[in-house]
Amino acid sequence: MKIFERFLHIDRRIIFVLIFIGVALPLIWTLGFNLEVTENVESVYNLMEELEPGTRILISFDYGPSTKPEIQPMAIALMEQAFTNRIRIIAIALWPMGVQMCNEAFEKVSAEYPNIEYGIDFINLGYKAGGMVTINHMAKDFRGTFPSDAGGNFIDEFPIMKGINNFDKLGCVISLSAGDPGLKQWVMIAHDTFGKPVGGGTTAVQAPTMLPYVNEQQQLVGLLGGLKGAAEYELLINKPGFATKGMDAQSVAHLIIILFILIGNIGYFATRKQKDLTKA
Amino acid sequence: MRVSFFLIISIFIFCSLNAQDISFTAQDNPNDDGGAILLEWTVPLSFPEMIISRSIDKENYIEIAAVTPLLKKFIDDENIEDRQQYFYKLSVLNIEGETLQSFSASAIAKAEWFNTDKISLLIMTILLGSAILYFILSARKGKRLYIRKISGLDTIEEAVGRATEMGKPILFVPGISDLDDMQTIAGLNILGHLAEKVAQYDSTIHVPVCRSMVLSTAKEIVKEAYLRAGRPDAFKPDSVFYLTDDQFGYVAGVDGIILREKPAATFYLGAFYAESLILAETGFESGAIQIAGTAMPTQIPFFVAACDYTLIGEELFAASAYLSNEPSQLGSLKGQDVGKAIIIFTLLVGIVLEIFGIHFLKDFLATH
Amino acid sequence: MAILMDRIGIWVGVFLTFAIFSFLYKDNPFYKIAEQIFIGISAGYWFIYTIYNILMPNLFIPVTSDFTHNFILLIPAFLGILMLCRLIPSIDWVSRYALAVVIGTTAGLFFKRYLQSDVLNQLTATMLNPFATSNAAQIAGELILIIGTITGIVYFFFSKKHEGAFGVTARVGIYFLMVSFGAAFGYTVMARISLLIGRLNFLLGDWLGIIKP
Amino acid sequence: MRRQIPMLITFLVGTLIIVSEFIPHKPFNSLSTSLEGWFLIISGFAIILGQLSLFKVNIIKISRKAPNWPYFIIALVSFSIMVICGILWGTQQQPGLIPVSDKMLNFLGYKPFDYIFRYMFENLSATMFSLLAFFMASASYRAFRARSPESTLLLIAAVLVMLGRTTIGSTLTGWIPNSLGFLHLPNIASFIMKYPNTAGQRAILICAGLGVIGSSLRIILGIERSYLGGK
Repeated sequence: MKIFERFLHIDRRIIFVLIFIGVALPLIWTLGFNLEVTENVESVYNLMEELEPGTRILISFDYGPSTKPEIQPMAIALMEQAFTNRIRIIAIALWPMGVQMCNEAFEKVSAEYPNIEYGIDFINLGYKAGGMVTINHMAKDFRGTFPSDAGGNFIDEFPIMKGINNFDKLGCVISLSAGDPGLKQWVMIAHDTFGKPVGGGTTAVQAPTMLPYVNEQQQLVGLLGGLKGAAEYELLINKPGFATKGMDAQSVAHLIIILFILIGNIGYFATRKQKDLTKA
Repeated sequence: MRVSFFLIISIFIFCSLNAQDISFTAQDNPNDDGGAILLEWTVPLSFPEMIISRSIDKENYIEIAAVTPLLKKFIDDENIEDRQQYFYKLSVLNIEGETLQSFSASAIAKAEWFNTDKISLLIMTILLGSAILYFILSARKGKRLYIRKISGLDTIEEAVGRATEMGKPILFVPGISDLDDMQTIAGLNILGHLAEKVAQYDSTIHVPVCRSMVLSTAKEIVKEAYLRAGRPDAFKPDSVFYLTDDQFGYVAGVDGIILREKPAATFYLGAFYAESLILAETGFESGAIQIAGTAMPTQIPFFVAACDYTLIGEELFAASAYLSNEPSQLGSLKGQDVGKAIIIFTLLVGIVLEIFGIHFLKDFLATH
Repeated sequence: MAILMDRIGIWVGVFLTFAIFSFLYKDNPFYKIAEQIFIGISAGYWFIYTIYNILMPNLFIPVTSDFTHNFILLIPAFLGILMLCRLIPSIDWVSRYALAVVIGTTAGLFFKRYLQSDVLNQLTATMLNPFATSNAAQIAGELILIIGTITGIVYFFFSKKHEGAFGVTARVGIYFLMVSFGAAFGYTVMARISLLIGRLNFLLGDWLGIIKP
Repeated sequence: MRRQIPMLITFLVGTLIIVSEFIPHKPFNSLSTSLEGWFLIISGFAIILGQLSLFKVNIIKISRKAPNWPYFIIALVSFSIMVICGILWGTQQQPGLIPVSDKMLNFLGYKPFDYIFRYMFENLSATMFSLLAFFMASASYRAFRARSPESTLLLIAAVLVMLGRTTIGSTLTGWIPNSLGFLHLPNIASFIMKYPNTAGQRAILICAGLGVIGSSLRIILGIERSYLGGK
């Protein structure tokens, strides 16, 4: 019975080391498990595919470096898809760090698309505070919320901004979000008030709470949830990247954690039975 | 070769113009504050390109946008004056950019006094608003409103009793948000009740906080509780203390307290973020009775799995109303319950109607 | 030169990464230093971006370049300065005027948006005819969705004792809540592991060059 | 004066915002639109307030020699460096007071502000949150026990989702024939997410939504005043 007692008291540092190794090794030697695309991810992909070339979409970067590993791959994949299909991107940020995240994604993607021009196919309008209230404001007076781009140049100077006074002329709205303000606020304003299709990606923490919005009213068209969502999207656009590479490590780490949950519970039940017996 | 190709295409398009239903309409953009005209068209998808132009005198047309058949509509909101008639022309171009045919329409923009899309929202606003207000007012007039006992609250007395027996302290963590979060306020309301029990049993309580505003309020609440218990002399001002504003710094501090003091019971009531699992784990390891409550949906799982009792979501507010007995909180809760009853009833009716293929109720409520 | 500075930057990043990881062993001065640098840089970043992306384009530039059309913006500017008065304890109450505008706007908008999106639209999204398809899994699923939503709401009903048939309904409701908490738990595990994958990608890729970053 | 006027402002502003939803006609919609624009500017000042009070609190801690006070100097210094770099040379898109020389750009690769952000801040921030992966693992092992029917259900759902939402799920159950496709772990996980999870989350969403409606109403009508603070 001593072994079960020991099951209950494994030093946490052992778990820390195992998790570290369990994530590191599959990054070095990939195992190549296969990946299946789920419905919610495909919906976002189809939303983007069905847009006509030249359509302008709004992508909101509502995250920062703390959740970059989960969301940046989505941003890169979406940008690649947009530029391949000649969809034009108006980027904004409701988190101040989102401006930099957007810059980094654009730097990475635009290197492969030399004919993409800032101000015509892409613009970064920078950060605005105020969350839901500000979204509501830009839906009624876009130029009032964004008189200039992130560098302080007036938006009238850029062809991509021609005629954008509200959300009417946008093909859809995509929010890449790690919390509040983020996707929930976009659903509430852009779709539920102004009727624009809204798609998005969130961290896996947020994903379960966002799922009630994915329904037949399409409050949310589709949802990329965490690294798995990003990996599925990479598969759809046929450009495996960071997310795909991370999936093996993710699987191994999950297995380790499940194993420890099992060990903990076996120890718990075995020792509890023991205690019950001694009591009797 | 090319010329003849274009010729064939042009003839084809021209024929299809006459052969199919083509419409182009202009009207005031509905339910807005004026300044916009809605243009709609149905044309064959084979049309390569179309131009919309606008005029106020039917003669000098200015091009305003290039559109495609798939777009189906366009809202013109550039420099539109209300009560002025505007004339629009939709010109179909061939691949070489020559106009094949054009359609005209005209409209006047105006502002509306009521947004007809929002009738269902208005009805719900009135229904719920008046239910909540009615119960707040009747609670204020002294009407007793019944709130069911929240099961986790029974353990407060038990936990304090156990702590006294063991001679160990009680730990209360009010979350990491400031006073502008209703969850913090609900947590502090429960703290008042808990501190009163602690004073009665002559036990000790530690309340580490991470916001200066919370510090002063929590101190005040604990002091008052000791006063209510008739033992103001036993109140120790440093039982409520500030650690740090930083999330992880705060957690490290609270962890240290749990490991050093080995409290008999720990209470986590308020707004929690990622630190919830670290706190719950440390408390679990130390063997304390753990009672938690938060409305953060992402953090509830950790508390449920590691704590003895968890107040889930709205239960936290209900517990606060139950203990504080404040009419506005009780009345609001009761009004919200009426809202829940209305929703369950409407939902059941709606499902039955849907099964019988009647979509009226759903369509009426679903407009936006 | 830029390559050298890139290497130096990566080494600094590695040092900071390990300084924070050292917290796993126990709290120590390296962690505390890294933590304070983090707090300081973060605050500085917010400060600069708020000025460059909000106060300059939406306030200073419109007011200074075209005063006659934008003088109305002096009202929010005044309210904003009242907000800053919180820093001076003797007159911190004036910040309540600004706070009142902020709270009033938020409360008004929250009222109508939560009613629309989280109450009305969730209600209509559950108005389903589960028997519309012939797919057994979907029928079962939609029935579960309807029962789960209703019993879940019943669990949060506070003005009636949980006993009898009502109690059983609430009991079923809590089981549904538990399944969704379990799902949320699984997703959170996934999220946190992903962040560690990101870190190891930096250490093994950018720093050590063992894998392609 | 100190409480009544703010309460009146909250009432007027909140009512205007709600009414403008139903009456788009002038002046309601235009007034609420300008109010939302003002909100952005006031929020900007509120952020500045947050950073300045952090500065103030740290200075107080240092001057009173609070425990660990030398560390707070580090926070102040990094804050100041970031602000000075931002004002002098600007950020990636935004020019600062002094034009950035090519020499500096060639040397650093970025402007100083962006250099600090990319190499220091990104690593700090990402590592801070990746710590949670370790805590998550150890908490799962040490604290998550199937003690009651509720927590058992929670654990089973969690394990199924953890298996189903990674590649391991499809590998483990890939051998099951298609006729029993619903037993594939990814399908089980999808089913849990789509139906029971959505049901539970939706119940929470509706009840929490009603809670927000109740508290907004109380705030607008001046019944709930805790946001005004004491005094």
